[in-house]
Formats: sequence, C-alpha cells, structure tokens
Amino acid sequence: MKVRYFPGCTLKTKAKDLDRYARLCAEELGVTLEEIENWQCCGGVFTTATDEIATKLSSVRALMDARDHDAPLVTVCSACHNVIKQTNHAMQNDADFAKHVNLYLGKDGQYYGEAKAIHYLELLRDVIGFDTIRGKVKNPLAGKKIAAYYGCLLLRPSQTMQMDDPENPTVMEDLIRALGGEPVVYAQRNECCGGYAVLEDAAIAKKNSGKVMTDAASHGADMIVTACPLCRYNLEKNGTGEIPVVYLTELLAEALGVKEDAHDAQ
Amino acid sequence: MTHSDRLKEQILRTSGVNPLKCMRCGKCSATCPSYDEMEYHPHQFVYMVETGDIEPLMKSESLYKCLTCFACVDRCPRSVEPAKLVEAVRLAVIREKGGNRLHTDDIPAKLDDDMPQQALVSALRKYSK
Amino acid sequence: MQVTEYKPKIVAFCCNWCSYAGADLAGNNRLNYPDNIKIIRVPCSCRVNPMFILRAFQRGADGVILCGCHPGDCHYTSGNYYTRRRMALLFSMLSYLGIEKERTRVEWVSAAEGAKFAATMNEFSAQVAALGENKRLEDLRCKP
Amino acid sequence: MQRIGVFVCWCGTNIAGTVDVKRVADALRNEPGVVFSAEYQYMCSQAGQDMIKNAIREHNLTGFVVCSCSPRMHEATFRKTAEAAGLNPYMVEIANIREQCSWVHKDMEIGTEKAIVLGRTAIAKVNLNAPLTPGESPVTKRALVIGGGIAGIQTALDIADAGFPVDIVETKPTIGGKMAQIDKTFPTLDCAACILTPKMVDAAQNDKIRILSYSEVTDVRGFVGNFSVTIKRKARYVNEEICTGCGLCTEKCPQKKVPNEFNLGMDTRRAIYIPFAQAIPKVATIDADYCTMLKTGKCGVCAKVCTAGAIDYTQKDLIMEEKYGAIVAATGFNPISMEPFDEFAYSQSKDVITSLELERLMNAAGPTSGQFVRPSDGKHPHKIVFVQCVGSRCAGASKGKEYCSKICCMYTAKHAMLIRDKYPDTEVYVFYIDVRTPGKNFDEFYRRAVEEYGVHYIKGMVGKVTPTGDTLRVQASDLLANKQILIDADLVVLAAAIEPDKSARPLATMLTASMDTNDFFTEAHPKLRPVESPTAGVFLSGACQGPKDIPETVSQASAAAAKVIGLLVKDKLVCNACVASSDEAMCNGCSTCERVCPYGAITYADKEFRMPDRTTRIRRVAQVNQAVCQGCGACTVACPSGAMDLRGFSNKQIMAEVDAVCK
Repeated sequence: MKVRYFPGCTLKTKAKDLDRYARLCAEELGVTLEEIENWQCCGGVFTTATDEIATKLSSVRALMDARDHDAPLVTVCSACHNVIKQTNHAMQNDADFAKHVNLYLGKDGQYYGEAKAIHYLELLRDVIGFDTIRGKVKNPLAGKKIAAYYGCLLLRPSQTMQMDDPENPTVMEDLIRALGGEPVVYAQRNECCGGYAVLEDAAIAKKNSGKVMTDAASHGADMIVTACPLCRYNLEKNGTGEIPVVYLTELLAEALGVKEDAHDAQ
Repeated sequence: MTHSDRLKEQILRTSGVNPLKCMRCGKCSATCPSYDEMEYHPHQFVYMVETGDIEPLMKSESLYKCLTCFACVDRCPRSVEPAKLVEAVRLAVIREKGGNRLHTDDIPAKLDDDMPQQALVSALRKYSK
Repeated sequence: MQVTEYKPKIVAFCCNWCSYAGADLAGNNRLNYPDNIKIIRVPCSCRVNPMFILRAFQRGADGVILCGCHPGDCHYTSGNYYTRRRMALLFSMLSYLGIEKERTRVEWVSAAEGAKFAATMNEFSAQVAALGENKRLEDLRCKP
Repeated sequence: MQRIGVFVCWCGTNIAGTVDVKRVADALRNEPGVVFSAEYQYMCSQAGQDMIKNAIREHNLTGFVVCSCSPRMHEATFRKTAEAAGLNPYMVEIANIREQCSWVHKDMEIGTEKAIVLGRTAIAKVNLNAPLTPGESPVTKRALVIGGGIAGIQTALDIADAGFPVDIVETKPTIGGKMAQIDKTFPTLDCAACILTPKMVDAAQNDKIRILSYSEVTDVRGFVGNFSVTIKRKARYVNEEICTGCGLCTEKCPQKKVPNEFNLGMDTRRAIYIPFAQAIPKVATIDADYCTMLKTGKCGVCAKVCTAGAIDYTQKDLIMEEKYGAIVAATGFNPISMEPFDEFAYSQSKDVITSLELERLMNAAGPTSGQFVRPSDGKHPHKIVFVQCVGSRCAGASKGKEYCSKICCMYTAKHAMLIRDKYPDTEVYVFYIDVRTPGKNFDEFYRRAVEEYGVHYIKGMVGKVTPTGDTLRVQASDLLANKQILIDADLVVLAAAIEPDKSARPLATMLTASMDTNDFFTEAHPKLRPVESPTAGVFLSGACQGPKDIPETVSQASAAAAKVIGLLVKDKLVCNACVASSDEAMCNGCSTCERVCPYGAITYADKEFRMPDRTTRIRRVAQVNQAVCQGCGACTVACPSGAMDLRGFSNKQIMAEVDAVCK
C-alpha cells in the first residue's frame, strides 16, 4: 500500500537517519511512503491561540494532499505530527477556525478535516500490525533493555492526539517487545525534554533531559529510543550522557535487517 | 472599559480558556517542568488572568520558560488548559511592535552543529512574530 | 372622562408543587403584583398542553407565562424538562406566527421564591404591556 | 347540568378587608350552573362547614366552589366536608382569593373584580368536574433489600423488627459489604468489624430475615405493593444447609493462586473459600473460574475432606420468583479504577496504593496480618504521602468524576492519625485541595490529626510520582509557600473517587427507577423525600444514592426502613385519584406516552374492539396503572391522538379555566 508522507525540515537535514530508516523499514513492511510534493515546514510547534491562522496553513495543505490522494498522512517527526494532528482536529471541530482557514485557501480548494493524520508508530501498530512486524524481525534485539521516550509531543494533548494512554502509553513498549527487545518502563518517559527552550535557556533543557535520562538509566536501560530529533538532541547534548539515544526507525531497521543495506547504499 | 479589562478580554478570546473553571488545586504547578525557572507559575497565570492582573505577567520572564509540553493541560482535573493562557499572554507581548524575544541576529550564536532545525523554527514561532 | 390605564390580560400556569406555592408565599408576604395576572393551577408544568396557550391567545390573552420547579427539582423528576423543550418549540412557532417572544415565557419559581414570583410577574406584565394588545390569533367572535 | 354552590369566605378581614365579599357572592350567583351563593366569616370553621353541608342537602348541590385561602391550605378540609354530606370529594374547587388576591392587592375595587374572575374560573371548572374514586391495590407484606452491606443490613433489621419478613439479596458469598473491609471507623476510631459483625449475626439469627447470598436480581415486574422479582441463586457448589463453615476444605484445596478480592488482590486465597472469618452465611463457596475439579474434572480434594458431605460439584444456578410489597436498593459503591491516573504511577509501583488497600494493609486480618509494611519489599515505610481527590471533582475532558466523593477527607485524616499514632517515626504528608469535614466531631477529628499527631497538611496537589530505586519521588505544589516541592516517599496513598456499583444501572432499568448522570439513584425529592425513588414502592439506602459515610448510610438505611414499614402496614393502598387515563377508542398504541412517563405507569395491552361492521379487531392500546401513576400529566401532552387525559385536570377543565380567565 501507499501512504502520503510528510518528512519535515529536520528529517531533511540533521535527522536524515530518522527519515531514511523510516522509508526503508516501511518498504520492507510493504508500505511505500510517498513524499508530498512541495511540502512546507509545519512550524515546529502548534500555536494554541484561536486567532492564529496563517501559521497552520502548511499543515492544512499537506492534509489536503492526503485527502486528494485518499491516503493517510504519515509523519515520523513527533513535532510535525503534533502540529498536523492538532490542526486537523481544529479543522474538524472548530467551525470558526475552519472558516478562516478556507478563506485563506481560496481557490486552492477547501478543507474540512477529511484526511487522517497518523504517526509512523500508528502506521506500525494500526495499519501494519505488531504481529506482522514480529514475523519480519531478522535480528531480534534480544537481551537489550530499551527505554522508550515519548516526551510530550506524541501524547499530549491526549484528547486530540488519541495516540495512547497519555499517562501509561504502551505503543513503543509493544513495538520493542515485537522486535525482541525488553522494554523498560520508567515514569519520566512522558515528561518534556526541555524542547525549543534550549535556545532560550539551556539550563531548562539540562534539568529536564537529565531527569529523563537518569530515570531511564536507574531502571537499567541500555539505550533510549525516541521519534523526535529535538528530544534526541536534548537528551544527547543536555542529558547526563549515561546511555545512548537512538531513533526509533534506526532500531527498527536494525531488527528488520535493513540497516546494513542503508550503509551499503551510502 | 479599562485597559486591563480589554487586555483580559483579549487574553480570554485568543486563548479560549475560561479561568473560572479553576478550583485552585495547583496540579498544573505541581506538574510543570519549568516551575523553578518561572516567576509566575501556571496556577498564578490562571488566577491573575481571572482577576485581570495581566500586566505583571506580560513583563515576566515566565512567558519564555513555558515549554508548551501540555502536562498542565492534560493533568488539570477541571480542563482549564493553563498553557493556552501562557501562550495568549506571550502573544499579546510579541505581537506588539518591538515585542520580539528572539532576534534573527542573535540566532547564530545560539546554534551548534547538531541543533535540529526544528528547535529553531519552534523557538521563532514561540518567541517572535 | 376617566382614562383607564391599559392592562394586558395575562394567564399564568403554575405547577402545584413549586410555583403555586411560590405565589402563595408572595401573597403571605403581601408582595404586590398586577391584578391582571390570573393563575391557573396545574399539577406540573408539563401538564400544560400547547393547546391551552393557543386557546388563551385566541381568547384574547396578551401574554402567557408558565412557571415550574427549577430544573432538577421537579416533583415528578423530569416534567419541567419536557416543558422546557416543548415550550422552546412552541414559542418559536408562535413567534413565527407573529406573537412576539416577549409575550411568552417559562420561568422557574420555587416554593421559597415568593419575591421572585412577584418580581417576575411585575416585570412580565410591564414587558407585555409595552407590546400593547395582542391582535394575532385573537378570535373576534370570542370578544364581548 | 351541575347544581353548584358558591361559598365566599371573609377570612375575618384577611379577605373582606380588600374584597367586597357580598358583591362577589352576588356576582357569582348569576354564573351558569350556580344555584346557591353565600358568604360567611370563616368557611373553614365548624359553623362554616355546617353551612356548606346544609346547603348541599337543601339545594341538592352536585358540586361547590369555596372562594377562600389557597387550596394548599384547606382543599382537604372542604373535600372532607363534601364527603360528610354525601358528595364526591372531587366535586370541590377552591378559588384562591386570599393569597392570590386580597393579600396582593390594596384596592377594594381591583380586589373585588379579581375575586369575581377567580370565582368564575373555579365555577367553570366545577361545571366539568366528575366524581372520582381513587383506586385501591393490595400490599404484599414482605420487603426485598438488594445489597447486603451495612446499608442493606440496617434496613433489613429495622423492617424485620417491625415484624415484616425481609429478604436480602447479595451478589457476594457473604454479606458485610465494604464496611467489612475497613479497619477502623472515623471519628471514633472503633474497629469496623467490632461494630459490623454483631449486626451481621443479628441479621442471620433474625427469623424474619432471609439472606440470599451469592444471588442476583434478574427481573422485576409489578408495581408498588405488588412486585414480582426473579432472583438467580448462583451455584456455589456447596450445600448451604449442610456446610458447617469449619474451613477444612479452604485449607486443603490445592489451588492456592487465586487473587483474594477481599484483600484487593494483595494476597491469594484457595479456589474454595470463605471470604473472611466472620462471613455470614459462614459457608464455603467454590470459585468456578479457578476450581480444577470443575474445569478438568480431576481433583475433588474438598469433597474428600468435607466430613459433612456438603460439596456438590453438580449444583446448578437456581432461579426463584418471589413477591414483595416494597424494594430497597442498597447496592453501594466501589473505588474507581486508578488506571487513567498513572501520573501517580499506580500501575508502575506496588508502593502506590489506594486508601481501601491501605485499610487492608493496616487490618489485623489483612494480607500482612496487621504489619504495616510496604507491599513491594515488606519494609516499614517512614515517609508517606497521601493524595486527596484522585478522580473526584473532575470536569470537562478530564477523566474522573464531577462530584466530591465526600468520605476521603475524613478517612485520610484517620489513616494519617493512625499511622502517626502507631509509628511515630513515620512522616506523613497529606496533599489537599480543600479539607471538607462537615459532620459531627469531624472537623475536630481532622484538627487533631494536624495539631496532636503532627500530620503535615499541604495545600496543593501532586503532579507526578516517579518511582526511583527504593523510593517514590513525589513532585507536588505547595500553594501557600508558592513552591514546587519534591518528597522522596516510601509509600503513596491515593484517595480514589468512589462510584456506584456497576450492578446499579441494570437494576435501575429493571425497577424503572431513575438515575443521575453518574449512575447514582435519584431520590423522589432531593430535600423532602430523600430515601424514596420517584418510582412508588422503591426505596434507597446508602451510597447507591450518593457518596456517604457510615453514620449517614445507617441513618438513611433506617429512614428507608421506616418508609417501607409505613407502606407494609397498610392492607390496601389508596391511590391518587387525579391520574391519567387513556381513551381506548382514540389510542393508536404509538408508545409516546410510555416513553415520557417517569414512573413506568403505562403499559400496553392488545384489546379486542368491535367494529361497526360487527367484526372484531385487535388493537394495541395504552393502559395506565392507577397505583403507579402520580398524575403529572406529561403523557397527556405527549399523546399525539389526544387519547390521554388527566382526571381532575382534564383538557376540557383547563380550557374552561382559560376561557373564564380571558373573558
């Protein structure tokens, strides 16, 4: 099957691994990620103000593309996903907002939230299925204690994201289990890493990322896995450095045995 | 209508938040990751907007410490959504002329080789107009 | 020549358990309200058939008010909820027919709200008086 | 044609002061149907009533109007007068010319004019009055109590004391309910078992009380005084009559790994079990989900060791049908699931527990035999954090209950106090939003926890609990100090909100008893009829009606019993005469009235009708049960064909009143 794919700015630059492995793994699992043409940056964060319209247009255009192709819109980057899903939710539930957006769109077309925005994890869980993935694992991550790090963007606001239980999420843990690894459950996995505030006040990022990493390490994790480039940056740069941080797709690629191919291709 | 009344109305409108729903439990502040860096804490944002005491908030550094991580929003028992109030007050500041917090000239100094673009665009969106 | 002040004719339906008792309390406390308001006792506000209200307007009433227990306090648990829904529909239909919304009202008056009853009646009477006589729906054959 | 009398009362000067009563009497004399009109100083006096009786006889009156005070005052008086003179009491109408006229207006002219209109309106109504006879129905002199907690037990004991037989239906193998699981009670700190178990024994020994444990109500038919109830007695695979409760089987059963629900899963029991030592009835029950014999046919240890021969693996569920005059719902409450509140790490750490779990941990008969230790490692905790309002007072999109659970402030004070008393080396923190302690000696109790026992009460809420190694890192706000604080606790106790038992909703449907949005039973009147359901003959006891502590539950239980006794002492029930009735010729059987009836008073029957061409046709028509109808009239307005009408407030009568008012 084919799905529409919104990579986002970071995946084209600093987080190329996240993007490359996402495509390879999806292909291996029978799904083609078709990149949307001329996509524009999502803006990184969703502005909650009710009168912020223009900042959300790039997300709406991406969603329109998915609707026109009658396919779900998949993102890997947690931030892009958060912005697009929240925008879609607002288009579906806030008539006033939708009206304003459609005035901006004008002759480009109209949109009322018909498309479905899903995260790569939802693609794995709900479309492909963890059982299928389990069957395709070539290099099980046996003996590896892996701490899933959700951060804030994947789960919250939970009413809108509808991804998982915001306080006790299981999707990444289930995936780790399917890949043969041993998930490590720790309380800080859904707390913020410090996010973009690293530009404003690196101390905040240091404090929060440190807390997350210490908690994961104290529960015996060998590594932390994340879907967000900024989380990875903060954990690596501002964490305690106790354990390595890897991208979710990288881990998946390793288990599915497509990671080497990628290296060969390079 | 006084200036502070107008300000309050503007904040309530842009945020879509009703501070009267607050029951003063303080769970927002209990869960806030930036609490110690803030002068005014999430529950104070809610209370001060309710009482119309908004100007001190606009002058406060607290506006730039919120991570928009939505922990306060998700865990609030009354669905008050304090983070949206912080955002509305911050927008009231940075939408004014000269209100930008982050200036493009200052950015190169803040970057390092690994910093993802995502951090930059997010910060620009949050701190500048 | 004596000029008589125009007094609108108003029918007030009061439920037996709350509003009728509220009206009694208004009387007990000697609170004034216009004499042109006449109360008809019903067991519950939900007993008021839209037909009764149409009949009142046909017979020359200038305003009709329905009083019941506060929502959640209905003696019959849910009667006033029916009233609220039925009357919302009826009043919008009446307004479509040209009977101003100000001529009709549903008000919740508890047995303890004598003062509210009197105040409501004074206010409603003044409101209807301001609109003048009701000509719509009125059946001239019913006029003396 | 009616022959109507009119009696205008002066009420001393109360009416006569602003109403010219003579003019009123004279004016009304000319109204249609009126054959007699008079005024008198006090119509409600004996002399006034005699005047009415004489007029009835002399003028052959078929009905009369009294222009006097509010019908809420003396309608009953004048109805009795009518009855004494041989007139149907429902042929009387009152024109309220005191509260609605003389007391409201000061001007004699205005007062008199209005009094005449009010009198005319009442006459217009009486002209259409018809004699009404209230129906009667017999009463089955036996009560059913659904739920065997402290509420159900108290209600049953009180009803039995008055001499009426009572059945208690309890789904669990024993009565006792939540109170049996509680360690101590506030504000007296006496042990719950010590005050509960004697009551359980009383219930068991009372020959008027039958305890149907391990049973469920599956169907309810009938109406007040005449309920017919189907009860399923679940197979317990032990003959209740023979089992002596010696407990040998529960020691020998090889299946040891069954989570013990009485201790909230904190320890295990056998597949054959007696929930706790003082269980009533004290007989064993086999848990079919775990019994090896029932699942595979191989074992039979319990049958072998039972000297009484009480084990019966072939037992089947038994369905019984019983008749009752009154039903009491006492289905109680449960703490809500802590699953959606995992910011407190309930699923992540064994040392995050609910308050009810703490009760079992502190109880001498609990999983730790009263040793107050952490569930994870069996060590004594030194720092304990209590979190109040978990899942209570939530609104909007959040995941809890909107109401205050009412009991948590007090039991938390109790827990904190008991721990500080027994283990003074323990530091106890309580995070609260508000401390709500209305109740006799309640606030004093809470203050003692703070002032005498040194419990740290902190105004604020816990935001996150992070299990780290040995301890639980509690991140919370201290609103008064305007600080975010971190406490490394050994144990975190969550005051979980309480909710009605899940069985309440289907039961309410069977009883046609109404419920609120939270699945608590609704009372007939929130202030004046708090222990009755709006459905006649159904009464409410305990926390199924709303969150309650033990003293409140017991008061309500006794109040419900008093109401039941008041019903059962009657040989016959006199119904409200002003009830709805359906004109079968007009009814089209659409069911609209049935749907709006709050009492379930309307049923449908297929009836045979003779058609003009002498054929017969069967049609479905509405029938109002006069014993159940309360006469609100909702159905009369809902009826699209106009078949439904309300006696005493008929469409024609009210129309006539409208006409008279508008004349």
